[in-house]
Amino acid sequence: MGLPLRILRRVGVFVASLLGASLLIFLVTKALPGDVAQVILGTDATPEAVATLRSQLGLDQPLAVQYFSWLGGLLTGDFGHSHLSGDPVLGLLAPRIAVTMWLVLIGLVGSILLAIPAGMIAALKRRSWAGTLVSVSAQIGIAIPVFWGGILAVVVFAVWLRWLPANGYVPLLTNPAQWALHLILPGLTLAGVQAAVLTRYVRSAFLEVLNEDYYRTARSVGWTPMRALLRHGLRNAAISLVTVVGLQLSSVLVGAIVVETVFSLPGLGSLLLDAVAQRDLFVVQGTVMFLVVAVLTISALVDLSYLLIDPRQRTTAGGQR
Amino acid sequence: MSLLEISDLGIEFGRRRVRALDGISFTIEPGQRLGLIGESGSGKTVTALAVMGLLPPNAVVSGSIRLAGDELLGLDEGELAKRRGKLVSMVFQEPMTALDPTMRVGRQVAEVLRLHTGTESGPARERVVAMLADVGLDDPQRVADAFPHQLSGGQRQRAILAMALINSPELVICDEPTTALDVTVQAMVLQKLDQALTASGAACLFITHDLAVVSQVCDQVMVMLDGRIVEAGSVEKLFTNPEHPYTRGLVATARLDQVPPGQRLPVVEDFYSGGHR
Amino acid sequence: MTEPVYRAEALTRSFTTGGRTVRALAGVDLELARGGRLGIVGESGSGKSTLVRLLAGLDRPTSGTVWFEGKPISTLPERELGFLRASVQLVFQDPRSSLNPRMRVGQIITEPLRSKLVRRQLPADVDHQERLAEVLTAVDLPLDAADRFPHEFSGGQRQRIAIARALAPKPEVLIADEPVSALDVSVRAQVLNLLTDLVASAGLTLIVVSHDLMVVRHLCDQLAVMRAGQIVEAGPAESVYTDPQQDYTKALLAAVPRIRSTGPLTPPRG
Amino acid sequence: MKRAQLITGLILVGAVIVAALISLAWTPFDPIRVVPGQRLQGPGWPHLLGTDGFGIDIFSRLLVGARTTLIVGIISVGIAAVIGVPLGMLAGQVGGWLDQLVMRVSDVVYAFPALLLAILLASVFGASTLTAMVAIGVASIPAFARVARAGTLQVVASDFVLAARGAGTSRWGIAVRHVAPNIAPVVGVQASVGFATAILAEAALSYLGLGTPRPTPTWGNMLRDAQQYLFVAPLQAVWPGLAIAVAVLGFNLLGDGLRDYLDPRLREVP
Amino acid sequence: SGSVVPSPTAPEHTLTVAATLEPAALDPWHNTAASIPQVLLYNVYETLVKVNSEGELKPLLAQTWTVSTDRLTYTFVLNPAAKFASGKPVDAAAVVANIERMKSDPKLIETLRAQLAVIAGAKVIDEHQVAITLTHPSVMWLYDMSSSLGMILDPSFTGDLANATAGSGPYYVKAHDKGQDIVLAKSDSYWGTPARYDDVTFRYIADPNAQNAAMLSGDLDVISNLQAPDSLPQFADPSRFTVTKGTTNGEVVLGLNHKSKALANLKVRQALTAAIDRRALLDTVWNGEGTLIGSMAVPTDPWYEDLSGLNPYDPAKAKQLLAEAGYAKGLTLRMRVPVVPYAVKSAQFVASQLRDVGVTVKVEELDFTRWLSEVFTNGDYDMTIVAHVEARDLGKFANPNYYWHYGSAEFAELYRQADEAADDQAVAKMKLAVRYLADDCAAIWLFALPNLVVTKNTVDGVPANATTLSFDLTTIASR
Ligand SMILES: Nc1ncnc2c1ncn2[C@@H]1O[C@H](COP(=O)(O)OP(=O)(O)OP(=O)(O)O)[C@@H](O)[C@H]1O
Ligand SMILES: Nc1ncnc2c1ncn2[C@@H]1O[C@H](COP(=O)(O)OP(=O)(O)OP(=O)(O)O)[C@@H](O)[C@H]1O
Ligand SMILES: [Mg+2]
Ligand SMILES: [Mg+2]
Ligand code: NI
Repeated sequence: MGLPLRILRRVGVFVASLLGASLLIFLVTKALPGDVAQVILGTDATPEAVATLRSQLGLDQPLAVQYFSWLGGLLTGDFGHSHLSGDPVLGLLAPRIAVTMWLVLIGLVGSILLAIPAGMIAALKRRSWAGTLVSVSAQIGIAIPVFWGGILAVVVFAVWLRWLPANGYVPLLTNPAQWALHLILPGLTLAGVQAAVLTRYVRSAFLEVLNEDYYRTARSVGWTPMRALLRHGLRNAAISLVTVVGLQLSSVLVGAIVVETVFSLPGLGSLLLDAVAQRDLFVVQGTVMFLVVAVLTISALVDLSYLLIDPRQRTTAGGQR
Repeated sequence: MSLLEISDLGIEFGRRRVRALDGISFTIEPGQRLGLIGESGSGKTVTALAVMGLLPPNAVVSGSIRLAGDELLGLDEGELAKRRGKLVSMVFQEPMTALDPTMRVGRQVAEVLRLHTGTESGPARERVVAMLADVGLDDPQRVADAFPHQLSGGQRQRAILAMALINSPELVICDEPTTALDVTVQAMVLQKLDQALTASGAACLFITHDLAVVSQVCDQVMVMLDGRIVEAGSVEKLFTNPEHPYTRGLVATARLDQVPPGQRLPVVEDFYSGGHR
Repeated sequence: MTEPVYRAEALTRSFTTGGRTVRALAGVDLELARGGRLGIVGESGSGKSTLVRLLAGLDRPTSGTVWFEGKPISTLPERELGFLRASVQLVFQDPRSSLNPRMRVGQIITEPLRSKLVRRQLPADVDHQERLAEVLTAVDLPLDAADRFPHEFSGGQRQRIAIARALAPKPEVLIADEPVSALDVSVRAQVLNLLTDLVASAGLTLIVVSHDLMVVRHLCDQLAVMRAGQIVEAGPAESVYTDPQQDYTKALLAAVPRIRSTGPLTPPRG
Repeated sequence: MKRAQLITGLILVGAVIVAALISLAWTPFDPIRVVPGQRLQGPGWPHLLGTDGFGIDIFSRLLVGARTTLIVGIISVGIAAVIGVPLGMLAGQVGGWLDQLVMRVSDVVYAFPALLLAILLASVFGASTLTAMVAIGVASIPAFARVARAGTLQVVASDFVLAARGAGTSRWGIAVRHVAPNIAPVVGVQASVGFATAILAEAALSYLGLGTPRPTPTWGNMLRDAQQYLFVAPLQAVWPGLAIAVAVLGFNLLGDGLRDYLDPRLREVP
Repeated sequence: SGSVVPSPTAPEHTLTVAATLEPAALDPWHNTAASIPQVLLYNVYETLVKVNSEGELKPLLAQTWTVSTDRLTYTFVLNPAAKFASGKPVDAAAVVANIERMKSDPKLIETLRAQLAVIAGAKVIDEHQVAITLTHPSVMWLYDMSSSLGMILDPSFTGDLANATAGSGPYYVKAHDKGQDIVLAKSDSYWGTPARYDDVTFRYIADPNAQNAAMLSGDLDVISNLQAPDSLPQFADPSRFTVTKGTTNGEVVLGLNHKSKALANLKVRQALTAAIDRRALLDTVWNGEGTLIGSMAVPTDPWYEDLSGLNPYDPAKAKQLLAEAGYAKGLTLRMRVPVVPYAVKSAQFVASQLRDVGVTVKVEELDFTRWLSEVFTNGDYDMTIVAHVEARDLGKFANPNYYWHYGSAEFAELYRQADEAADDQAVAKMKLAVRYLADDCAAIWLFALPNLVVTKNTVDGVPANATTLSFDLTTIASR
C-alpha cells in the first residue's frame, strides 16, 4: 500500500475515533445527575423559569438532535457557554491550554531526557551496582504516587529550602522568569514520575537490542558496547519507545491533572475538576473532548512518525521477513 | 608463528558452571581454512565467540587464546574492540537479523571501514561499492542504498560478508553462514566466500554442521562433540577414513545419496552411542 | 481406474497483506493415487506450504478446486470436513512449535481422537489409552512419555511425538511439511527411517514437502518441482532426479552440496 | 537477579494479602471509632504506629486499608480482564473487521485516561469505591485486550494450532485448549501490573476526593488526610505512603519477575 | 502572583492574599457565592453603613442616619466627599437608583430579593439626604444594608464587572484571571483615606495545605482564613508570621431534617445532641480553635449568650432518651455532607459517637453543587453539616420551607416580635428566640468557625473578627 494511502487510512481511523469519543463523552455527561437548568438558576428558581431555560438550552430536544447540534458546534469552534459565568467554553479553555501544554511538554520531554540515559545504564550495566541502582530507583519511583512526590517536592524545595514557589502560575508573557520558576517543581515532579515508568521500558527495549544479532554484528566489527548501543540501538529502541511514549501520553495527561491540583495551577485539569464539582456541563464536555482530541491526535501523529523512524514501514514493499 | 593459537580453552556458564567447552586446543596458520563441525550444542559458536571476545559476561573462560601473537584473554574491551573487524571478523548465521534494520546497508559497511581506518566518507563509499561488487552483488550501488529489508537473504549475507572482509582481516570466522539460505543461494554464497578468501588470503574458521558444505570450503576439519575436539585432520582423511566412531556415524548419515531410496539409512547410534543425547 | 485420493485443478491462492497482493499459488494441477508417495520440492517461497495447506483443507483457494476421494473439499464448511480430518494428518517442520508447550504428550497425541469433527468419523469403541500406547510404540517412544511435557524431549523425539499424533486417528494420508529440516543431521536419519517404516507398514499415502532433494528422493516415488507458485516439473522421482528436464530442476540439483571426496564409504559397523 | 525480583515481589504482595486477611478477623483497635483524647500519638505501645487525627490506631487502619486496596485491585483488574481478554482473543482469532472494530474502540477508550473516566463517573454516580473500581477497570480494558490479542495472534500463527485444526479441533476447542493456556502467563503479568496501576489510581482518586468516602480506611484517603499534619506529625503521611509504595512495588516486581521468568529470550541475555 | 525573593525595601506596595473559593463571576446581584463580597464589599463597593470588627454599625457613605418613631423611615445623610471612581458623586439619586434597579431586576438572586422585600420605597430628600421607608419595623434590615444588599454601584456604569471601576471604594477590580486570582488596584481618586497598597491580589488556592505551603515558602502575605487549624503550629515562628484569631459569623450547624420521622421527635433530637461531645469534637476536628455555641448566634452578635452548656454530653442519657422515643433497638440515619474540611471531619466524628449510642450513621460526601441540589433544594437527607456564614441568620429557622423544614410557629412568632421590636427590647427578645431554638434542639450547633488569619509579620491591622463576608482591606497596612 502506498504511503499516501496509509496516511489517508490513518486519518480515517482518527476521524472515526473522534466520533466515537465524542459520542461517549456526550452520553456520559448526559447522565450527570441534577437538572442543568435547575443548577444554573439556583435553588430558589420557579419551575416555569427552569422549563424556559431548558428549552432555551435545547435540553428538551431528542438526544440525537442535542448530540448533533453539539457536534456541529464543536466543528465550528462553538463549545457552548459556561452556565456559571456565561463565558464561552473555548474562552475558558484557551488560557488554560497553555498551562497544561507546558506541563505535559516538560513532563514528556523531561521524562524522555531522564529515562533514555537511565534506561541505557540500567540495561548495559545491569550486572553492576550502577545498573541495579538505576533499576531499583525506577521501581521505587513508579511506586510513589504522583501527588505524594509533588507534596514532598513542595516541602523540600519550597517550604524548607525556599528556593522555589510552592504553587501558582505566572503566564510566560507576563514574566518569563517567574513563569519558569513556577513550572520547575510541577514539571520535575511529573517528569520524574514518568521517567521512572519510561526507564523500565527503555531498559527492556535496550535489553532487546542487546539480544539482537545486529548488535552482536556491530560489536564484532569493533564498536565498543556503549557506542554500538548508541549507533545501532538508539534508533531501533526508538521504534518501540515511540509506541510507549504515545501510550504514555494519556498517563502524562492524568499526571498533569493531579499535578495541577497539587500545585494549584490554572490548567485544564483544575478547570475540569471545578467544572465537574459545579456541574458546569458544557465546560465538562468541552474540556474532556479537548483532552481526548489531543490524545487521539498525538497518538495518530505517533503512528505516522513510525514511517519516519522505521524504514521497513516506509517503502511500498511490505518487507520480506 | 601461528595466526591463532588456542590452548586448553575451557568455558563455563553461569553460577552453576555448566561446562560448554572442555579444554580444546588448535591452531590456525595464516591463510589456512579450518572447518569446525559438530551437532547442535556441541560448542561451535561458543568457540567462535571466545575468539571474538564476545562471550556473555556470565561465561568463565580459562586457557589461552593468542591471536597474531597477543594473548586475548584478559585484554580490556578497548583493546579487543580495536582488533574486531580489523584483525579478525565474523559472519553470523542469520542474515535476516544480523543487519541494523534502520540503517542503509552501504552506510553500515562504510562505518566498519571508517571506524578502523578513518577513511573519509567519499572514498569510503567507493571502497564499499567495490567490496559489494567483490562479493558478487550485481548492482552494488543499489544494494548500498537499500535498507536490509529490501534485500533477499542471499544479498544480505553477502553484504555481511563484505562487512567482514572490507578491512582485509587476517582471520574470518564464519558461523554457519549458509544454514538459513536456500540450496541455490547457498551454493552461490559459498562460491563467493571461496573467491573472496582466496583473493584476500585471509585465514578462515568455518563452522557448520553440514559435512558437504565444509568439504567445499575447507582443507582441514575438526569434529566437536560435547565441548571437546574428538578428531581433526584433512577433509580427505576424515571422509575416507574417520577414526572416532562418532565421526564415522556423522559421515555415514550425511551420505543420503549413497543409500537407495526407501532403504534404511544408517544412523549415528549405529556407530557411537556414548555421551550425547 | 480407481478414483485418485487427491485431485486438484487450477489452484490459485493469493495473499493480501498491507495492500500488497502475493500470488503464492498460480494455477496448480495435481493428482495422487492411493498409496502414492509424492514429494514436493522448490526454493523458499515457491508455494509448497501453501499447496499443502490447501490439500489438508486448512486454507481455502482463491480459485480452483481440490477433490479428496472424489469430494470437493474447497467449498465445504469447516464442520463438514470431519471425514477429511479423520483421514488426512499432518506433520510440521519445527517440532518445537508444532506441539503445544502446555499440554502433556498424552493429551497432544489423543487430541485428534477427542476432537468433535474426527470423533464422529471413528468407530465408537476407540479406546484412547489403548491407541495412545499403540502409536507411542509405533514411533518407538516409552509409554511413560505420555505424562510428560514436550519440552522434556529432544528435537528428534518431539518430531516422533508429532508423528504419533498424526497416526492416532489411523489416517489414510500423511502430509509432512519439511519434517526433518529443523533436525540435526544425526537425528534426521532416525526420523526418515521411521517415516519409511510407517508408510510401508500402514500403507499410507504420503505427501512430503522439502527443499532437500535427497530427502524427497529417499521417501517418495513421485516428484513435483515448484517455482513461483507453479509446478514446473513432475514425474517419477527417480527419472526427475537422474534426468531433469527443466533448467530450474537442474540448477536445484546442481546446487545440492556434495561431499568433495571420492573414496569408498566406510561400511556400517553394528 | 531475575529470581530476586520475583521473590521480592512475592514477599511484598504476600505481606499485603496477609494483612488484608488478618484484618478480616481481627484488628488491634477499632479502625473507625474516634477517641478524642488520643490524637496524633507517636509510634509506641499499644499503638504500634501511633494514632491519627481522630485518635484512631493507624496500624489497624492500615490493615483494613490493605483489604480495600486488594478489593479495588481485584475488582478493577477483574473487570478489565473479564471483558478485555475475551475481546482480545476474539479479535485475534476471528480477525478481519471484528479485529479492526475491537481495536479501534479500544483505542478510543485508551484515549480516555482512567482518571478522566473516573472523574466523569464519579460526578455521575458520586464518589465511591465502586465508581473508582469501575472507572479503573473500564480504562484498563484496552490494555488487557491488546495483550490478549497479541498473545492470541502469536499462538494462532503457531504450528501447533495448525496441527490442532488439522486434527479437527473446533475454534472453541482451540480457544480453550490452546490459546487460553498459552496466553495465561502474559495475562497474568498484565494483571499484576494492572494491580499496581489500580492501587496508584485509587490513591490519586482519593487525593482528588473522588475515591472511597470516609470513614472506610483506604491508604489513599489516609494519605490525603495526613497532609494537614505534615509538619505536626509527619509520620502520619509516611505509613500509608509506605504501604502504597510497598504494594505497588510488590505487584510491579511480581509482574516484571514473571515476565522475565517466562520469557526465555530475556533469561539468556548475553 | 507573589514573588519568590521579596524585595528588601519596606514597606511593600503589593499584597497577596490567599483565599479558598474563587467566584465564577464578579456580579453579586446575580451570583450567590460568598466569595464575591469577600473581595468586593467595602474594598470596591461601599455601603451606607458598615459593621466593624466588633459587630457595631458604623458610618461609611452615610455620615449619620436617623430613624422615625414608628421605626419605618430611615433618613441617611451622605458624606458629601463621597464619589465614584468615575468622579461622579455618590448622591441621594445614586442610592435610590440602586434600590430601584434591584427591585426591578427579575433575575436578582433570591437572598437579596428577600432582604429587599422589607423596603417599601426610597426617595431623594436633597442631594445628600435620602429617606428609605420599610413595610414593617425590622432590626435586621440595617445590618443587611451593610452587606451585599447595600453595595452602591455607579448608576452610570455600563461596562464589564470583571474589570470594574464602578464602585466608590479604595480599590477597583483590575483583572480576574480565571482559575488563579483577582487583582484589585488602588483607586487614585478615592474620596477617603487612600488605599495602603497599589495592588492587592486575591489568590485562589482551594487546598488548605497548598495555601500553607505557599505561605511558608514566602509566596503569600496573608491567608485570609486558615482552613486547616491543625497546621497552626507551622506558623508559630513570630519572626516570620503573625496569627490573628477571632470569630466569624459561621455557625457549623448539624442540620436535622424535621421531615424525617425520627427527627421530628424532640426526644431523638435531644438524644443526638447529648450523644455528641462537642468540646472533644472541636478539639479533634478544628484543633480546639473556634467557639462552642449552643444556638444560632455567634459572639459578635449583640444577642449572643453562651448556651453551649445547655444540653451537655451524656451518652447514657442519650441512650435512655432514644429508648424512650422507641429506638432502643437502634436507628439508622443518612448524613449527607458537602466536601469541605470542617463538614467531612465533623461527620466522621459524629458518626463514630452516634454509633456508641446505637445510632447508625451512613455518611455520604457530596460536592457542593450536588449538595445544593439534593440536600438544600430537594431536602433528600436526614442529617447534614454545613456552616452558615451569613451574619445574623437565625431568621432562617423561621422559614418552614428552608431545608431543615423546621416548622415551629412559636419560634417564627418569637423571631418576628424580636425583629420588629424597639431597639431597647430587640436584644432581649432575640435572646429569647435564640434560646428557644436551643431548647427545642432545632439543630445541633457544633461550633462557630474561628477567624484565623495568618500574615507575614510585616503586615499589620488585620481585624480580629470577620463580622461580614468582606475581607476588609481598609485597615490592613504593612509595617
Ligand atoms: N549464554 C549461555 N549461557 C549458558 N549456556 C550457554 C550459553 N551459550 C551457549 N551455552 C551452552 O553452551 C553449549 C554450546 O553452545 P553453542 O552455541 O556453542 O553450540 P553450537 O555448537 O554452536 O550449536 P548450534 O549448531 O545449535 O549453533 C550449549 O550446551 C549451550 O547450551
Ligand atoms: N499467511 C500468509 N500471508 C501472506 N503471505 C503468505 C502467507 N503464507 C504464505 N505467504 C506467501 O506466499 C508465498 C509462498 O509461501 P509458502 O509458505 O507456501 O512457501 P514455501 O514454498 O513453503 O517456502 P519455505 O520453503 O520457505 O517454507 C510466499 O511469498 C509467502 O510470503
Ligand atoms: Mg551455533
Ligand atoms: Mg514452507
Ligand atoms: Ni508567585
